[in-house]
Amino acid sequence: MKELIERLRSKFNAKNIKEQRKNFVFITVEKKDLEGCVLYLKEFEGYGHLTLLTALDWIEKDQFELVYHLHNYSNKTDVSVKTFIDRKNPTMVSINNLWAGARVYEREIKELFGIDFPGCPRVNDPFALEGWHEIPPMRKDFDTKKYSEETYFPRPGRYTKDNVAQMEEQLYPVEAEVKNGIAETVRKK
Amino acid sequence: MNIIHVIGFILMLIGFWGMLTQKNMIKIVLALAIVETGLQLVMVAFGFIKGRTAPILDSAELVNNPASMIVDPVPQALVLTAIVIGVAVNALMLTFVIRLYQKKKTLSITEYKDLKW
Amino acid sequence: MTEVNNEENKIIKPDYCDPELFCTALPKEVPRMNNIIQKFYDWAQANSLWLLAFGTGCGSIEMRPLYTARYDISRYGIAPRPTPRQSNLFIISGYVSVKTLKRIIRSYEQMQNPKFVIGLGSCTINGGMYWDSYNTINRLDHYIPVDVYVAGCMPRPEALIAGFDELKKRIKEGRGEGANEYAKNFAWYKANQKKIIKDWDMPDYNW
Amino acid sequence: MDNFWTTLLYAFLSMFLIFNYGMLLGGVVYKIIARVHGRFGPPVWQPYVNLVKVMGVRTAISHGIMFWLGPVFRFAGGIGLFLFMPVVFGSVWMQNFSFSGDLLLVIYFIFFGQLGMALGAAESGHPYSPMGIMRGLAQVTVSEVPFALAVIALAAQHGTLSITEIVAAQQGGIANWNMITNPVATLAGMMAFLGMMMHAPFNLHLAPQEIPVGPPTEYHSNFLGYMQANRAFFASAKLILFMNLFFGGATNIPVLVGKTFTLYMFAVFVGVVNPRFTLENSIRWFIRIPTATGIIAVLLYTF
Amino acid sequence: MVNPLYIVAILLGTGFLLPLISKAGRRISLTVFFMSLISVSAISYQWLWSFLFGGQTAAMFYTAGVEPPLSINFLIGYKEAIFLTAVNFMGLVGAIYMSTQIKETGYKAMVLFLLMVLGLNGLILTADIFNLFVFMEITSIATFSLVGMDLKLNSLTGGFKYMIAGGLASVFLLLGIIILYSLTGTLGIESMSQYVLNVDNIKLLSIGSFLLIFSFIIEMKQFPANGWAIDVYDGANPGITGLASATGTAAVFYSLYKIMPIVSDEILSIIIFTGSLTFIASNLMGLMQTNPRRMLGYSSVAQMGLVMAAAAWSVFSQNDGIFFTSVLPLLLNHFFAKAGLFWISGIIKKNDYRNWGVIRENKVLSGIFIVMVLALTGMPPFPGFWGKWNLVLDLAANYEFFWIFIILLGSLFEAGYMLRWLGVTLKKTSEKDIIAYDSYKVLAIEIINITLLAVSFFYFFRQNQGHLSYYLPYTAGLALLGLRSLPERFKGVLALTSIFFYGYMFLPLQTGFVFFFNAMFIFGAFVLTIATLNRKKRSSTFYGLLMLMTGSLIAIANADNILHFFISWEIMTVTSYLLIRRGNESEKESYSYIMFSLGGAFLILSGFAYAYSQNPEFLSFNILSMAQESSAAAFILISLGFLIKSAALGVHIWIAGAYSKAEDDVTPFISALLSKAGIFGFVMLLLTMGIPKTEYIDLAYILSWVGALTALIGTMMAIHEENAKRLLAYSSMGQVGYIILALSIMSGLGWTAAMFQMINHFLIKGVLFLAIAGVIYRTGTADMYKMGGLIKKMPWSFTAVMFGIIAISGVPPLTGFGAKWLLYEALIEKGWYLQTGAAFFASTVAFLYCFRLIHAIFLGQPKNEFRNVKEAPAWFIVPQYIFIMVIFLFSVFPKLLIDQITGIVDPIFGSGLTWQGGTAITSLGYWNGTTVMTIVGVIFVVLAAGLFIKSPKVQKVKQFNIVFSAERPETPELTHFAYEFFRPYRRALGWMIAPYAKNFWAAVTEWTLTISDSLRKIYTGNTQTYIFYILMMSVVLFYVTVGVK
Repeated sequence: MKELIERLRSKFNAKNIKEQRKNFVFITVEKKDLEGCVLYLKEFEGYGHLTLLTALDWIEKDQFELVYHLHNYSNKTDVSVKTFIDRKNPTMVSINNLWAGARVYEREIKELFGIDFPGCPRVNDPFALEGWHEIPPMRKDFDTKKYSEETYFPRPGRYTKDNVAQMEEQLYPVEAEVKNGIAETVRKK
Repeated sequence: MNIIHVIGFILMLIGFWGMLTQKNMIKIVLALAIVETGLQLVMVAFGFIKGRTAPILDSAELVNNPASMIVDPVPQALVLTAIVIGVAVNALMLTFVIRLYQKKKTLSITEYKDLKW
Repeated sequence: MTEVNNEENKIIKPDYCDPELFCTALPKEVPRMNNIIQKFYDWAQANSLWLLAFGTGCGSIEMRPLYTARYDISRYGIAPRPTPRQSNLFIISGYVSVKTLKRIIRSYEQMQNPKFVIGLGSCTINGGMYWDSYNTINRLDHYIPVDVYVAGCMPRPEALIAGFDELKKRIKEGRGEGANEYAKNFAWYKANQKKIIKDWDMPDYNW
Repeated sequence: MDNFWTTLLYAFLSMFLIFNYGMLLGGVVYKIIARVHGRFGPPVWQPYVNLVKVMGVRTAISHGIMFWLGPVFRFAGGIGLFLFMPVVFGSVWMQNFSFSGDLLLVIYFIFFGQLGMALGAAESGHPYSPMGIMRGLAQVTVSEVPFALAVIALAAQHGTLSITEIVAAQQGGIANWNMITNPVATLAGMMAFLGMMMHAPFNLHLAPQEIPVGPPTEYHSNFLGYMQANRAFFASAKLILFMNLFFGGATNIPVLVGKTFTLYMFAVFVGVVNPRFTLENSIRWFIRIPTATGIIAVLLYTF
Repeated sequence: MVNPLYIVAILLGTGFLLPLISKAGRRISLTVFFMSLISVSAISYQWLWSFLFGGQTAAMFYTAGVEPPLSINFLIGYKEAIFLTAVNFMGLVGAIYMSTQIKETGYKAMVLFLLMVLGLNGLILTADIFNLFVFMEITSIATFSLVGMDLKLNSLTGGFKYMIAGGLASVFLLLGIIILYSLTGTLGIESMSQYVLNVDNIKLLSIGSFLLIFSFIIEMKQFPANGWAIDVYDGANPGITGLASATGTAAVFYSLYKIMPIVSDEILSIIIFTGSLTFIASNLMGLMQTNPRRMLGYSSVAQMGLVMAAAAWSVFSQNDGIFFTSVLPLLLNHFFAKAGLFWISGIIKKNDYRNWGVIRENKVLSGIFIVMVLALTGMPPFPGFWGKWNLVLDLAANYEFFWIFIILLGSLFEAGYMLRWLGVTLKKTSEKDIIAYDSYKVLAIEIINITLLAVSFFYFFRQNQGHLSYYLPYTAGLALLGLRSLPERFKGVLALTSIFFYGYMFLPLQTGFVFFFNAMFIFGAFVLTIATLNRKKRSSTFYGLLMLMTGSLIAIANADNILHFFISWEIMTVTSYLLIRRGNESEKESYSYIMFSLGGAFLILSGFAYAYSQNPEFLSFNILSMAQESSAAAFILISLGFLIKSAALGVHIWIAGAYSKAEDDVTPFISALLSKAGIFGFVMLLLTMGIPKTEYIDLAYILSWVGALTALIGTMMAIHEENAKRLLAYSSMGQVGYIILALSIMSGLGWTAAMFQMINHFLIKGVLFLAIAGVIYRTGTADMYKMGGLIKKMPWSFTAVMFGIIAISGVPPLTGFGAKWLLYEALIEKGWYLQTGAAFFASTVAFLYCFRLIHAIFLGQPKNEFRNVKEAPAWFIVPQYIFIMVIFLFSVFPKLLIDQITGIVDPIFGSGLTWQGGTAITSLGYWNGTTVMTIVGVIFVVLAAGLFIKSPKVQKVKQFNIVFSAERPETPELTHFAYEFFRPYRRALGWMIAPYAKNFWAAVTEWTLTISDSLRKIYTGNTQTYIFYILMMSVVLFYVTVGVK
């Protein structure tokens, strides 16, 4: 594992290395190095299985993070390769020629985050949403509650309770009453 | 059966041998000529009757009694005709050989195999 | 980056509203007859419910035991039927996403006139735990007429059988007229449906 | 034939009888299947309720004229099959129109309804319909082989193809039944019977999970009602046919009920304890064991 | 009478004068040249005329009044006159053909040409053996020179080889002559043939006569010493080749014929042996040729082998009649057709037969081409047919069955390559090519063609004196071929009128089976011809061929002896082949059809020959019944031929291709009518011959299994076809299998079943193929899975197909059930239980393809591209409904038809069927078609009315309004389930239809071609190899004939 990390560091300038467990490591590479890195891991290090490809929205940093999670069957180790891409212009190279299964992930990410993978077959076809016209729903700037209320005729009469307060009331009614009384007293004052 | 028959047949066999073994077209034509020569000898031999003379009626004796004096004239006539025809055929064949040589610049019979199967 | 040839994966989709392919007629109300025959038919409808189960979520798991020896709905004359043409009871058993709703509408419209709908679980009533999802509807009765809701998350088979009983009562009372209601308020239902189904790729009524 | 109208009246009477018998038989079978499963099961009159419900459906759609006519073909085939068969031996009024033709007519008339129905179902344009028809027809073709061989063996045995005469030859006690006198043919015939009744394990054409109910997947309301009513006739007619051929026929109605019920139970019990065959498997099975049995039955009379 | 010496005088004189005249100008010398040829021809015509009509007897002419052997003497008789006329006529036509070339080359060519004609005349005329040699050499030298005259490499090479072989031949000839002369002391052929009887030295005599004959064997280009000849045919100028092939061989052949009386029977049998060997070997080698001229060369060599063997046979069996009835027609056939084809190949300068499609640019030439190829393959009414027919019968009368086998096999090979060539030429379009049509050449070929036709008709009339009325059915076809330029519809109406008129006039005169079959053929042809009126594209031959085929069918049914039967059979084969070949891309399929059909025809011929050998006096069908004692062989041969025509199992592989590739409105004719010809053959055979009893095997039993398995396997194959016409073709095969099965029962009930089934099949296949033709006409495809849902566009066609499949599958109440019922009753009555089971299986499997046919085309999802198709034209619909009305008539009142049949069958076999009112009763069961129809009809109507009353308001929906697992169907193509419909069935029972027969025939073809290919490799092209063959052949033959003793 150590040697592998060394090699990745020297070859692909891997940064931000975090050994989660002794057989699981996170690394971060530049966007341009990513394809070479996963190709290298697949072809030379035996990480033949793409377990997962997902995205995270770092709206504060104005970046998307893509996570490529690879697994090696022979020595049971995992490498998670991360990369950051620009949120303004979310485009990433497709790795569907390395793993055919990546097509599904890329299609899903395209639909839910709006990250484009040029060259991936049927990447523009709807995946789970048919006829979605809003901004991609998994982006942080999409307000799902507001959208739901505007669109889906919420049935009136629904109310929400704070979970902690609800449980306290049910399990410890006396304490809750006291607590509420104190709080009311404080407010009154 | 006499010696001339034998010589004639031997000549014919030599001719056949030549036709089968020689690659040169002129030699093949010559071999055919040898066959014909042998054949002509054989033919003459078939017409020959011992003790008689050629059927050329140049003396009075012969004119008077040709049937008992001369050999059968028919084979000789045949041979004469055959010789004439043989010469003509040989000449024509040599013409063909010349024409063929002009086309391909070779006399080897094995080179003229464009038509086959 | 290598170019992938998309040609082979391309699906040629015909125009969805092609009147050559789809019947464009709208549903009509078929009024009840007010006589003894109608009562007889109602009785038969109530005692011979052929259900089309639309297993969308956890509800489809809860419906399996209904057919088993423990609950055995067949003794009420209820039998599963694999095709909407022959069914008269439609069970929506869980949350309904937009994509699912399209199929639900299509199946519902393909059923023949006396047809009844049971909404199973809280999700069909008010969205349940998915109430604020961007992709899950909240109220099923805005899209198709629902006869009976069975509340719970998830309701047990006993609750469902109680729902069937309630439905039978409704039918025998002559209140199971969801199909006619749908035809009467067709414009309203359709507007609601079209509001959330953006890529409406079917004719207005799926015969 | 001296009085056509009497014959007609008798035919209506026997049709009424056999319709109710077939309906109740269906109900009883549902009940029995449920009991084998350990369930309570629907009431025995459930088929009537279903029929009424289906006929009471208010709307209907049609894919075209053949779709509309398909159930008519089917129903006419079922009734016709029944009408061409003598039902109760010796009875005056249960002979139907059996004077119109012999065993061969009955065998071939089985296909009339199936073919018409197939045409109607296929016009719906639903891919599952032809799929189911393909499976059903393919299976019928092979299950008919042992049946035909058994029938040929019977014809050779009795020197006739008339059902009435075959039944007549079996009168006089169980020892005269073809089941006893010609056991090999009976064996072949009963194996074919399993396929012809289209119960499990030979009901791939219905295959509810994979191609929902097969051919009639688009049928509903009155069309479906016709088919359900036909089922009562068709199943009973087939049962009567087998009873007449192999089990001595019936001289009165209780015997008829008893024998046909037992026969049906045979198919049902084989069905409830067996999984479903794939089409290839059932074809191979029919072309091997039952056909071989049938060939043996025939060879016994050839030499 | 003009002294034939003038022939020599004129030719020789002109030849010597021409160098002088040529100084006066080309035109004059050409005129003189032609004048001399014309005058020579005139002399020979005049001789022929006086022999034919003037009662002239043979005459001997001596030069200068001197007796032989000192002078040349000529004998002119009947045969000489014929040959002289032919040779001089051909010389004249040849000169016309080559006139352009001759004009260019100048007087040298004319002299050589005249010398060649002189030599040929001399060869025919001379009466002494030495002059034979002289004239042969004159001919040879002139021919060598003509061959080499154009100075091309191939011509020169060929000429050189020719000269070497010719030199060797003359060596042997001279040796033989001198030996014979020394033994007999004479050169006159006639005197020699008498003197040889007194010769003591038998050994030397046989050596001499062997050498004499052997030189002729070389000159006649016999296998294997004939490689040089084929090279000459290939390399030389086609004009010369044609002449050499026709006149040269004819003259040499005649001189050989003249000297045959000299030689002994052993030597004659050598001629027969080498001739037959050459015939079969050359034809076999011809199979692998692609160069038409070489192909013609092989054919030429083979034909000469046959003619030579036949002539030797006529001398051997001392039957001079054979010379006129068989040898001469064979020779003349070859004479004209071969010359014509060689000359055509001089116009179409294509070295690969696959490029010969260009010939169709010239209508005249292509017509002549067809005529000549058919003549060469020995089709009636060309002389070759009569030659072969008479030869085969004569051989049969002498129990020479091996030679019959050789002749027929060789003829089959020859037909193999000639018809392949024809097939390519008839339809295949090759690259556009401008062909220079020299008008002299075309003129010459046309003259040859007309002469060939004249000779054909001469032989035709000669062979058929007093039987001409039998050929009446052909007149309409011939007339329509003549009226080729009329508009298409007009011709169609004429055809209809002629059929109607014929039926009106002659049908009432007939009785029994003849009436039955004739009625079917005439009615069927009439109704089916209506559909052809839809044709708009002008075709010069279609209606002619169609009427010829119909006529041949009627003629087959009318045939009163085996000759008429066989002629009509051959004409039917050829015309149906030409009709099938009219379809697009039908080359392979039609070729397979014609080869199988010809094979079958030859089998029938050999069977006839076998029966004839028992009673050589008659030609009538009675010989079949008279030959009953030992006739199992004849029965097997003839029935094999009919089985091929009926596409029985094992020989069925042609059927699907031929049916599917024929034009759509022709296929109904083939299926509904043509397939019944084989059935009629069976009826005829079984009526006259019965099924012969043999000691070890039961032929009837075997035949019944053939029928049952044909029915089963044909049906099995039908269900897996994607192409509608192929499906119906296999269905036809299965249905005909039932008929064969029913016929083999040989009982009244069985034959009633067979006839009923036949009428049933005739009506239904007419309906189905016409309906499919209409569909294909509108949609442009025969692949069923590409269609679908056409019921809404073509309701009439759909209804027709629906009735058709209900009838064909045997479901009551339509006629199909009657056929099945009769069949099973008859089978069980006979005790053939297993066959019953097989037939039953087949009839249930038939449901599968029936459903598939109607579902894939008419039901299911309509495709977008066929959204705007219309109903098939009324021309297709009307005949279908005529047939359907007949079907309904016979369904409601089966008694109408069955009474007709039993009226014919019962007197022969005794009655198996009684009637009680409308109920048919057999020993086993009963059936009342009328009540069944009534009951079913009433139930159906009542139920339909009930449904209509119960739900009057039904919403009509469209194709995509289906329950598609709550999805919307993507496209009609993805929703229509039709492709590989019965795949599970194939998985389970595919072993039944594994292509055993196809593989077997493929292997037979492959082996034949491989043998052909390796055999032809012996012709290496090296002259010395050829010399070696000649010498080796002389040695081998010498040891076989002379050396053994």
